[in-house]
Amino acid sequence: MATKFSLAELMAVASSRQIQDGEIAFIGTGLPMLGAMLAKALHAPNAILIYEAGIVDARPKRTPVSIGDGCLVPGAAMCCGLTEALGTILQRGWVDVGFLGAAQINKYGDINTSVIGDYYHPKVRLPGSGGGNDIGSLAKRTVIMMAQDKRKFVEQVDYITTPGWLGPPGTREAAGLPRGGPAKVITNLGIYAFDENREIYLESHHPGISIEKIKQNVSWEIAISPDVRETEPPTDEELHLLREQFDPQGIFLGGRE
Amino acid sequence: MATKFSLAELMAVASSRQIQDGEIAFIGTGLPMLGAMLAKALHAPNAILIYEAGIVDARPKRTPVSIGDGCLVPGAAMCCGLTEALGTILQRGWVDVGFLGAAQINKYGDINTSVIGDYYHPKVRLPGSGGGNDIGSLAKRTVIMMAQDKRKFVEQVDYITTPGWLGPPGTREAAGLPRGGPAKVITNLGIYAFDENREIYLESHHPGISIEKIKQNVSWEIAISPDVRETEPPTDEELHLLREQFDPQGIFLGGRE
Amino acid sequence: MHRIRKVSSKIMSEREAVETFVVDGIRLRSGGIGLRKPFALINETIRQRRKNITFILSGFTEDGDVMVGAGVASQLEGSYFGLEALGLAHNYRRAYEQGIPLKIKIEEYSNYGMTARFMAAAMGVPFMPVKSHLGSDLVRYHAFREKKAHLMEDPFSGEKVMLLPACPVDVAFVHAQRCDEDGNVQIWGPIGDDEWGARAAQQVVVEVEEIVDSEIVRRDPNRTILPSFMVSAIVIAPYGSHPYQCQGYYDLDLEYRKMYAEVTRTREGFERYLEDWVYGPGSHQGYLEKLGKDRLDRLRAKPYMSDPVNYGY
Amino acid sequence: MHRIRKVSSKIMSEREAVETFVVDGIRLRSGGIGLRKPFALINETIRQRRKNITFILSGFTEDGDVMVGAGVASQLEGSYFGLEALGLAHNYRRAYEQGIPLKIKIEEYSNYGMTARFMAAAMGVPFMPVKSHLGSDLVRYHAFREKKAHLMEDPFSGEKVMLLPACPVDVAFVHAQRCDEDGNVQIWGPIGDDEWGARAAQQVVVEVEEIVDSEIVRRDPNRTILPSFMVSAIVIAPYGSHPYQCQGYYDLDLEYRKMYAEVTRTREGFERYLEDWVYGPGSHQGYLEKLGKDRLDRLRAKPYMSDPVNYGY
Repeated sequence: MATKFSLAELMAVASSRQIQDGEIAFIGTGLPMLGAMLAKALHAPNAILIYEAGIVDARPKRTPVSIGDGCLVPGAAMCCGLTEALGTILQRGWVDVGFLGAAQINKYGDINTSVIGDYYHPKVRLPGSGGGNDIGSLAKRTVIMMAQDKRKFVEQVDYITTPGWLGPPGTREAAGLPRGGPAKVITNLGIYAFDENREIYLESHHPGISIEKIKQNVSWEIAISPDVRETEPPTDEELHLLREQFDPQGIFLGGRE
Repeated sequence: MATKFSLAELMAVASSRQIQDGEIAFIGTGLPMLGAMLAKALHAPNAILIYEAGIVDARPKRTPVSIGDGCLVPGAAMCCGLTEALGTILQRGWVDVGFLGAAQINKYGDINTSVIGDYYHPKVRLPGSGGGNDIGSLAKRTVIMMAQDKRKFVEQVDYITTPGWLGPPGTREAAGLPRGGPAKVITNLGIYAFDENREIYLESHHPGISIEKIKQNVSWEIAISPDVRETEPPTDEELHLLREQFDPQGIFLGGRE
Repeated sequence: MHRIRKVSSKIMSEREAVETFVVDGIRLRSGGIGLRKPFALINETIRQRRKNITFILSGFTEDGDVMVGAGVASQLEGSYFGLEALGLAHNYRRAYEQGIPLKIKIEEYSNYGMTARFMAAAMGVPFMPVKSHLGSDLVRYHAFREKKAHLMEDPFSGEKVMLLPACPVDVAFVHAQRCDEDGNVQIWGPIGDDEWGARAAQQVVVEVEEIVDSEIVRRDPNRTILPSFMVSAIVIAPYGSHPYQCQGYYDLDLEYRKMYAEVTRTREGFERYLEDWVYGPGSHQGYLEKLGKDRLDRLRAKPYMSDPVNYGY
Repeated sequence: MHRIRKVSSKIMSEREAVETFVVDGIRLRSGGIGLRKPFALINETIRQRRKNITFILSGFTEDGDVMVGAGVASQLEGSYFGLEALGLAHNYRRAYEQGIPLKIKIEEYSNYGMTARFMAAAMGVPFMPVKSHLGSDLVRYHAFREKKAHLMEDPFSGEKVMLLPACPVDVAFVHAQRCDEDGNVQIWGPIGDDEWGARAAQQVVVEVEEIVDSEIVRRDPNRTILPSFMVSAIVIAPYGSHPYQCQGYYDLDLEYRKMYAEVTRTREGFERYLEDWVYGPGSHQGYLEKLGKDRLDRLRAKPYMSDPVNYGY
């Protein structure tokens, strides 16, 4: 159990643990895809993974590099389009958990993937919503995965691409969103959840990451759970599957530490 | 050319002549289906026939008994559903000519296929719209085919299932309908068109049917074209195709006269 | 890459499926337009003498007529109620005009109107805009829905547009060619509005010609119309659409349809029909036995095969 | 039962198709999500140095980036503008942040928002209701559309719903596996929103891996995505999606995509890329020759065949 692991591997494993058996999970590219495959191989064999391009319950034989990668199709239960995946599955309310990336996040879990700086004259123009706004609006709960620093955990995001809780209880509902909201945020430093005021707090810090370091990487006074603990490390089996089966080329996991 | 023919055969042939080469025609069951097949075999080889259940450019090898008959599928160019046929083809504005049946019609070509009598306590409950309301609302023009008598050609229909012109010029447009309107009415007695006031008038009477008889079978003073003529009879070739190829069992044409 | 997984089976008899999912008073959707009508499940629903069903479809034919005549459906939502080339639907007329066997109400839309309403429900939005219905009496008279439609001006262009409310469905019956054990359902030939109508439902009960190995389904995933998680129960019902067609499996039974149109002209004739063809046979299997092997064999589809396509990468 | 018919051919070279249908200033839709991107037509559009194009899609990757970098697209409507696993889109960033080669505007929706907008246009209605976009800045900031979205209360339930306007398209590019001579187009594998996006267009220019006998298409009519009358031009472009995949024909060329992501980091690198891979080869055929037979053979898809199904009755 003393196997070394990278933070990318830890994040992939942490995302896998967010999927319960039998759940329907909406998957984007990258670490959550690896996490989802891991979940299905281990503790959630009856989970059904939906890929945004319109692929249901895929059985890929290599690491998919996009949500529409043709390697997801042979052996899938259903192959359709965005209307089916985002409309009749996601918007209709079938999706238990969706995964999101973020460039900026605020304490209510609202996220920005569009611009850094002024919207019309930004410092950095980012990719935009993609399916993010839909997933954040319409999945029963979301898990946000992102790199963390002070400029990413901010009091006010420069642009709300995807709504989180939007404010205290009632705010999200008042906007007309039918369900959902962020449940967890997984970063390279720790794992966060949301309290009854729908504000983010630290639930666990990754092995080797101090709470002090986490505080330094949030631009407000981050709340800490009284039960804060260290993030459960990956098991050997998880690491083995990730490295040998799901991403042997290191496309998403990168080089080993 | 002196071959005898039935009024059903004459109506089928008349409907066939309403389809121009290269047009897209929206087809229901019955005589218009025979007429459309006839048109495609003779003067309109490039016409494309759309069957409401979602079948495009079928090549049936027997007489279809319904708009979703499986005999329409083998050899069709496309097989889909109502959303494609009624939404992306008809409502989108692709259909040049659509065919409609009617139990009652008024002088503006508004038709009733729902009830005879009071809506809530009718004398006769009829099948209702089916796709009729959609075709009458959304095809570029429609051809109405019906049996004619005084109780069917009425000043006021008991219920407007499918809008015709709805009133003088501007009325249909004011209702918000994007295009279309009735072009012809083909009955067992004659063929009718609509004038610049959008009112119906007699264009031709069928062979053997007097104008007097037609007047007796309209409940208002029907306008008569100054150029009124006898309806062109079917050719031998048309009758041959109808009888030998398209409806050899007489499912829609009935017994021979 | 995946471990074998086992889910509790959704496969059940038509009796068990109707007992479990069809309760009095629900909103139940029939299926198929012109073919693939779910008669095995409809006949079983009549046998179990359900009441006060709101029966829903765009194009009702014998499916709606028999449910009305048997006293199961007391409300209809749809757009067409007749026997196509075979004439008017007699039970439906008797019920609406004379209250025999009971008074029914009908909420009437067009075919596309119903399809649009299924689309809205299937996509989780409250309505769908359409450009038909405008100027007609379809939106002027209503039966049991408080608000049947809403005329509005498009906020972008000012043009008129009709909003039709989503059509909620408690249970949808679907007749399909095949599914796998998990309930991934495949259909070909005319789809009608089964894709949207089924996805609109809270529960889907599917009757299939056959259950095939999951690998067959997964070798052609573009044919899948419903993913397993949308399907609550699977009933194996070969010839379950009889007297209607199922593309690739059997043709329509025109003689049967003519017989139905004829005997239902009188209430007595219809009651005899119910005894002979619904109650009497006791099950779909009994119904097939009454039809007889020869008759079913004569209806069997001739081969007209598609070509394989390559899904490789 | 039918006479042979002959229509004037829609088959033309990519040069002729772009000359005929793509004029300066139009609203042009790209195609494919994750695969089947219409690069043969996109590269030709760049070669013909079109200007002021409003380029439209939900998920832009290299297709949007190269059109912006080449100065062809000055406006974008879409939801994602990046290179997926390969990082940010550099031309797009340079244009938006620094006005190199020109200042561009972006009207930003979500993926589903764009799909819903294509659906509305494809079905001839002025808008589509969605339950996303609510509470976000997507509807608060706009670029060049006067009215980007409309928040309303559902007249049936009172709940909030967002109306998104139909997305009009002058010309849609589609990359498909095959069509027949008439232009009945078949696609399998992920469909993205090509079905709706193409039907939204006034003109569809389709590039296909191959033209097949009409009988092959007509033996499997459920695979047809576009009927012939919606298709204006057919370009035969094997490997036309390179470096993206086409299910059943070839895999993605990850090395090429990595090369693109790398060289486009600088404007000079991108200009060299345009010279080497777009202008220089002169045509899609020239592009394929530059890639070389060995490289293309290595990408060729392995067989993973579907089974025939019976369409008989």
